[in-house]
Amino acid sequence: MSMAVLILMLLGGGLLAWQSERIHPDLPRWTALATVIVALVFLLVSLPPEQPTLPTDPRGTGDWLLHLKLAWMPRFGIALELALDGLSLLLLVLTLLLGLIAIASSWSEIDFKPGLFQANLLWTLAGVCGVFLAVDMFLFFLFWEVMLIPMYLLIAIWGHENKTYAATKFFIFTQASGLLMLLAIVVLAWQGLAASGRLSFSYFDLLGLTLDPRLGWWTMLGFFLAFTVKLPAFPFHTWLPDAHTQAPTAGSVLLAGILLKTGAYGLLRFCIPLFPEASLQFAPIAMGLGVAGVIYGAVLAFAQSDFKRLVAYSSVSHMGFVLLGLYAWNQLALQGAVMQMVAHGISTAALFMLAGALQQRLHTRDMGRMGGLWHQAPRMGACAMFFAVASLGLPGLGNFVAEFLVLLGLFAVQPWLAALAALGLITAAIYSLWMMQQTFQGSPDEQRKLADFDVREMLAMGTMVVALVWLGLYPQPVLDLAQPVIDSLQHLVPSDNAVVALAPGAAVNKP
Amino acid sequence: MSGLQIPMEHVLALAGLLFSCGLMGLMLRRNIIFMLMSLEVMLNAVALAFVAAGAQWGQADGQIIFLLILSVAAAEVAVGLGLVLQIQRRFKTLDMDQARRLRG
Amino acid sequence: MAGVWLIPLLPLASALLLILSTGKMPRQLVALLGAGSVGLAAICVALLARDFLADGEVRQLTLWTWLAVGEFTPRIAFYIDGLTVVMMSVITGVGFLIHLYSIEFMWDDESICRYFAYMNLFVAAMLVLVMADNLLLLYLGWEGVGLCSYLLVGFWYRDPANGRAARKAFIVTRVGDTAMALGLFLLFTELGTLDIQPMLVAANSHWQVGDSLPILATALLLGGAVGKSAQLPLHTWLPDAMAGPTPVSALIHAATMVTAGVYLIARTFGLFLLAPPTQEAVAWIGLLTLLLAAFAALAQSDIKRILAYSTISQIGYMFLALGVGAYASGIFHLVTHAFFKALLFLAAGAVIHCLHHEHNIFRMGGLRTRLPVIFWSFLIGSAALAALPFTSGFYSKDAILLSAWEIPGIGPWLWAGGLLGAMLTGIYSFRLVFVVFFGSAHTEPDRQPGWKMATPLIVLCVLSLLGGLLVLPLSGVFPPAAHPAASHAVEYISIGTPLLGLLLAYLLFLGRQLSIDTLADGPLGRGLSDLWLKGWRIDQLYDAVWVRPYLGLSHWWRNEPVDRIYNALVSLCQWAHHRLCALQTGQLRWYATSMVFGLVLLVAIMLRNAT
Amino acid sequence: MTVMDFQALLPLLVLAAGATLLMLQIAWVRSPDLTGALAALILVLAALSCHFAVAAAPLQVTPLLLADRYALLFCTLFCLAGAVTALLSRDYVSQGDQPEEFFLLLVLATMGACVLACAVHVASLLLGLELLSVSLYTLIAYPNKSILPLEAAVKYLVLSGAASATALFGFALLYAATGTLGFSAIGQGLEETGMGQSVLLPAAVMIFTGLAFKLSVVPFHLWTPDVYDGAPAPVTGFLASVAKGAVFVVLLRLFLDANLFRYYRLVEVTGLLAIFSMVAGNLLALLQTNIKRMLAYSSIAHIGYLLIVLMVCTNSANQALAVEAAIFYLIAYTATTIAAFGLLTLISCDPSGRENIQLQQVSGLFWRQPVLACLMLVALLSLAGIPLTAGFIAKFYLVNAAVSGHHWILLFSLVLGSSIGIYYYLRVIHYMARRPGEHGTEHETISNRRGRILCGLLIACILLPGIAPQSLMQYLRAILH
Repeated sequence: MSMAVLILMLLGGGLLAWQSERIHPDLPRWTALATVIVALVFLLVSLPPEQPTLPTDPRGTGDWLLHLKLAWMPRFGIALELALDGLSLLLLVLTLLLGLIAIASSWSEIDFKPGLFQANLLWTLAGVCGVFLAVDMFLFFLFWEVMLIPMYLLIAIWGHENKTYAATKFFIFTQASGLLMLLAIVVLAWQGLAASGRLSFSYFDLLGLTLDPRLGWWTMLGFFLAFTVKLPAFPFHTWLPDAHTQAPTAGSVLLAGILLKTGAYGLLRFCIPLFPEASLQFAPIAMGLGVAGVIYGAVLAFAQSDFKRLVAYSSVSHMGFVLLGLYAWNQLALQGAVMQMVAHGISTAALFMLAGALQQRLHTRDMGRMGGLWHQAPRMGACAMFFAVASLGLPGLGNFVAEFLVLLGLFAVQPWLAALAALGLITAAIYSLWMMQQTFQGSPDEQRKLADFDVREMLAMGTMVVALVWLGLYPQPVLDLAQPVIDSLQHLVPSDNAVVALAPGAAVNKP
Repeated sequence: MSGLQIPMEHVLALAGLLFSCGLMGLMLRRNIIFMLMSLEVMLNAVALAFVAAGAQWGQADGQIIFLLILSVAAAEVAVGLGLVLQIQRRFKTLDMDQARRLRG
Repeated sequence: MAGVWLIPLLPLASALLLILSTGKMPRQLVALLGAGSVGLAAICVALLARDFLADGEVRQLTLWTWLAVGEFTPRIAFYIDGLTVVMMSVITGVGFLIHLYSIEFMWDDESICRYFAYMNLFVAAMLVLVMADNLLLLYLGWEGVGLCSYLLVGFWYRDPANGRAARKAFIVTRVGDTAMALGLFLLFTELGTLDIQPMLVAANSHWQVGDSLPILATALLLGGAVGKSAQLPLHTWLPDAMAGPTPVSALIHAATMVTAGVYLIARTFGLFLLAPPTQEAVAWIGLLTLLLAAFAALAQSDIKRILAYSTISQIGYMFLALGVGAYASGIFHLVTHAFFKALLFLAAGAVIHCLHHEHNIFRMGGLRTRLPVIFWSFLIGSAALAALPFTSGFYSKDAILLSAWEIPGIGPWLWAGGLLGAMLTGIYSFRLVFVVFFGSAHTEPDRQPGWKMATPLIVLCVLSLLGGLLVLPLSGVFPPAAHPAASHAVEYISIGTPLLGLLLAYLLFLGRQLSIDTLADGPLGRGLSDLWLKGWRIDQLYDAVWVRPYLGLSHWWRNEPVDRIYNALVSLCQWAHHRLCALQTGQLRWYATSMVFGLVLLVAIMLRNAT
Repeated sequence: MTVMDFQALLPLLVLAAGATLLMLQIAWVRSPDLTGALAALILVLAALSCHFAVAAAPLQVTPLLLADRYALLFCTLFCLAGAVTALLSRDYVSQGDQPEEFFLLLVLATMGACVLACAVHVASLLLGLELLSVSLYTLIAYPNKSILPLEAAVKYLVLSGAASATALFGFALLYAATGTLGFSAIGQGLEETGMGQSVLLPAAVMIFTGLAFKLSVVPFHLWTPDVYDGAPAPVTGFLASVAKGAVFVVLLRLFLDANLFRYYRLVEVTGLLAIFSMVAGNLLALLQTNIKRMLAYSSIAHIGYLLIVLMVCTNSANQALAVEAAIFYLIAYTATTIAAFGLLTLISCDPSGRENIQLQQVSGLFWRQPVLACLMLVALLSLAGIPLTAGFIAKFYLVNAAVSGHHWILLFSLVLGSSIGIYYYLRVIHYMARRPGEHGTEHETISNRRGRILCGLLIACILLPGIAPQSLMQYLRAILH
């Protein structure tokens, strides 16, 4: 029940924030802040002390900490079914934390209808939480679509100069792919009907269906497309740079921090477990896309002159690693992928917050008109430097652990792909340092006035710095949380296949 | 039944012919009055077809439908003529090609 | 000794403090923290070394398990044996001297706080690198020093050129690092662990000498080493890296960081023993590098660039040593080189400092009397660099050459190359001395080095002179090298060559018996000197082969080729929209006609199916 | 005629009596308020009477009419829609002179729709269709201030007259072939007389053409935007929802009773036209700046989606689901359309911009008329088929039906169409979300309370089936089994 309460809490908080605007223009952000904090605390206290393993399905999708099922549309076997396991918990916490960051980053940015803005922010969070919790396919799709609308409004109303184009592109990309997923979901459900004689959209009923290969392949593609558009993977990424660039700071933070993760989550939770065989056949292509994304994103990031755009393309590159990790499909790589979701969420959110702060102060995102900012804003510069090196994968920070695990796992399966993907480490260094050069280094413009980070911003930044260092030096808690899901994934395929037992002398000689 | 029997097919063919004439009129005439008239022709062609079919099966239904169609046609034309008056008053013409405010 | 973890922690902590203070700290405190922390670390190391020399047993310390995924369980753990102790002593000892020196050198700089933060961070990272007990932790230190080098080279960020040099340093080494990472992947996938000692054991049990896998693995590791240690083909970053403050060059680009590659190979020599081809490649790379760099050093006019090339060349000697299996002598040369190269750089720094940032040696001259302290330290440094007899450099370099001679087959060639290098070293090092300190003065020094500068110089002088007498506790680490039993002829030749170099330098640059100008004026001379000045034009080569293509590619992709597809779809839709809207003429007759057309169309379809 | 018969036909009787009553009332005293209220009351009563009629259903009253729960459900729907239209158009028409007859005609039109819903015989079909159309002509032409309605009315009259004639000719041919006029009898007749195909071919095509025209299926859609555009907004809503709904109901009934699904070619053609309509409709609406025309085109697309049902019905195993889907879709679509046009009525109250609403006029609506804008937002999202709205559940129904029948091509064109469709719905939303003063023109809109409340109710009707559709679903299943 507490899961439903969590979502309702966020929705209600949104309404509250919206209306509180009538009382005082500052009230909404405080309301929003309070709501998210309360939600976070509530989530953490409502966790059961020990992990009860629910009887879920023969192939064991791991241990579910919480599970809720209320009848909704029996006619289609649709229920309000929510469940929480380590992975969802991880992502929920990330979501709420980044929610806080987003609110902090837009603290003084929004003067037009702050109430509605915060409301949309919270509603987006609610939608994302729903996505991470829903285990009824219909419900999942519902959240998947619904979270877009407040996000769309965030971009379309509070965005920058070219918001219409960006918002529409974002919405249509995700919507079109979403429709394909709906199709796939229904097809899957009807397969279930054929198999079990009972129409049901519950994840647990659909898990472990034996589909006829061709149909399974196409259905899998439906899911894959929806998720990779959101991820985003090459070549479906083109909505992302525009959306990120045009969105208000908080919007970019949410987009990059958590909305992209819903794609990865979908692949991990649904696409692969529901269609193990098809996914296995598809793995090479998926990994190819991943590598393409890694390199393409990095090269384009280097080519950009717009700060936010650069960061956006770096996301494309980083999410490529997630795709690689998921389809390399062994423990190391999968853990790496999960790790990457979290670490990238934090680092990119921080960079977008920085970009937002710069834009708010300098009224431009064009790095050509920056330079030498370190002189005026050393604190900003230090943060920028930290997150730049984080995103280029400096050991000791979260992103490194993630990328290293992914590549290590991938190397056991596809050494040559791993070698290609490792180029991403170099290209990442190129664009990150180039970004630092153009913004904070170089000769400063002396008569430029630039306010350095204030306490609030430093607080937000500090949190993320600490988080990244923690992830980099002691990631074990995160890994343990994700472990059950990953174990279950590995049971899905005959172990002589892509899944490589990392015993000495196992793989490489395999093509 | 005495007298010469007209095979139904012929009547239907005639009806079809009339119907097509009506259609042609609709497609070719620009004057709204003539359009309404060709509409009438079409409806009557239909009515004729029904009558012929009814006769073929020796049922009254055909004639009944015939009556219905007549009344309907009357109603249509009544409204139509009402509109024609309005058009004449507003457009100062009955050429429907002039009435093309709504388009695109 | 459980307090080992203190050693890296001290500088790290002070670095964090300095960063968090965000430049609000008084200079005195900054200096105290910055130098003091390293000093303390040095003391700890000294204690550690004393204990170690006493019992000579390997010390291991595990702090916590970094991460545990399946069988992949790297730990944050330290492994301390003779090699580590030697490295730690060099890092903290020389490091401390350089920090002390920096206090005076950087005193007037506005962001001295940032400077010391970076320096401390660097020392910490370097310590982690040498103390790590598994390759992943080593990689952490490895990248850490890379980052610090980037930060310090670009320390004066206002000048874009510095930024460029810094980026070059980081990215070029990153290339090597990536190769190294791949090496780690391979090693783990094959051997199932990254802990160095167990890994070496496993390697010996899994692989035979000359297997392809160890060759591949060591080649990848070598890639990393080559990058960090500025050997061919990844050496191009080091000369530019002189853009940083001089003490930085002394610490990072001479004494410690650049020797990381040497350390890596020495640390994993067990693998290299399994891969003779790589081993040989190491030797050849070393030889080639030391010759090319030495030639390049001949033509430079920037005092720091000369020293930079000499560094490359000296590390070439170390690689040569590793290649010929004389690990101990390689490390020995590393130590002595740390002493005299630090000395040289500090002295050079002092010169620059006193000549208000003059770099060009031909605008110096006659400083012998004006800056005596510096002159003497420079002289001693150069002597050691040129390996004149009874200086520290002499012992180490001699040992290397002898063991090169020992190698059957290629040995003599390596030895000859080394000798040539030695002679060149003599020439360029004393060219430097003669041009800068003798002859007529061009620039007047405006100040004298204070005690904070002088003390390190003097200490280092002593070390450079007597360093040769040190006995490093490496016996337990490396297999005992066969005692070189070369003929005396070889001995004498290798003693004599540097002197020859010195003589030539004297004739060319001081005695003016045969003028350098006449040599350089010939077409060949001009061509060569130009070629060497530009470091064999390898930068241009890379520029053409890598940089420009990458720039071109990124420019070509700049505005999203993929989007073209989607835009095409959009315009297709718009086209269709306009076509369809064209039908909406608003003409009643046309509408009726269209209805008839529709009717006909349907009939047509039906008929098509009917037949 | 027994009491049962009367009970079964109660809604029709109520409507007929009500119409008469209205005439008398108008003759007695002219008062738009009174007439409007009375009309609404009558329509609501008729809707309620369906509830009693259900008790007697299913019952075949004379060969012409069949009052089963399927028919009565739609009677309820149509009557309610009519009532809402009456309330919406209340102060809209009262600006012209002699507004009272408007309501009378509305009641008659609704009655026509109800007759269609009950029709199982050519005669009743003819009567219902004409009753509906003829009153619609006048409704469209009613505002006598501007000339656009007039043009629209004439176009609609001529074309729909021709369409009816075409359909009837087709029936005449069937009659000639089979000698019967009842739907199911026709079906049997066709089966018995082996000469099915040769006559059926032209006959079916003509019937289908006639009805497809009224449904504005591509390629018989050209009239739609003009008429929608010209007609007064409330009437447009009525036209788009009730008129089309009624025709589709009778079409479906015809296909089911006469079991025309046996003739695969016919069904195939239907599928083809469905695809045409889905794609072309959405493409036509793509860059439309006039909201009424945009909605007209989108209605074409929606009919395209609806036609999928006919395809699915071919497999008798899925027929139940398909019909269920169709009913749900019609209900959702009617509610949404009426709401959308009702909102347009409220938004475009200024006389100048009434007859055609440009996107410019809704610019910044969120900040001028938050409530209206939010309602409009919901309506548009429902049309676009976004979750939590009736439109989505309806689409979900369709997808299920189509998947059950493995109609992949139709499904993909559905996805394609909807993806294109999103663009123009978003466009309106975006205009509404424009910040004040961001892009020039501002239209200050008056708004009346009654209209708002009404639209609020409609939105509730959109959201409720979207969020908790179960009860409705169960009711539909109950009807069909």
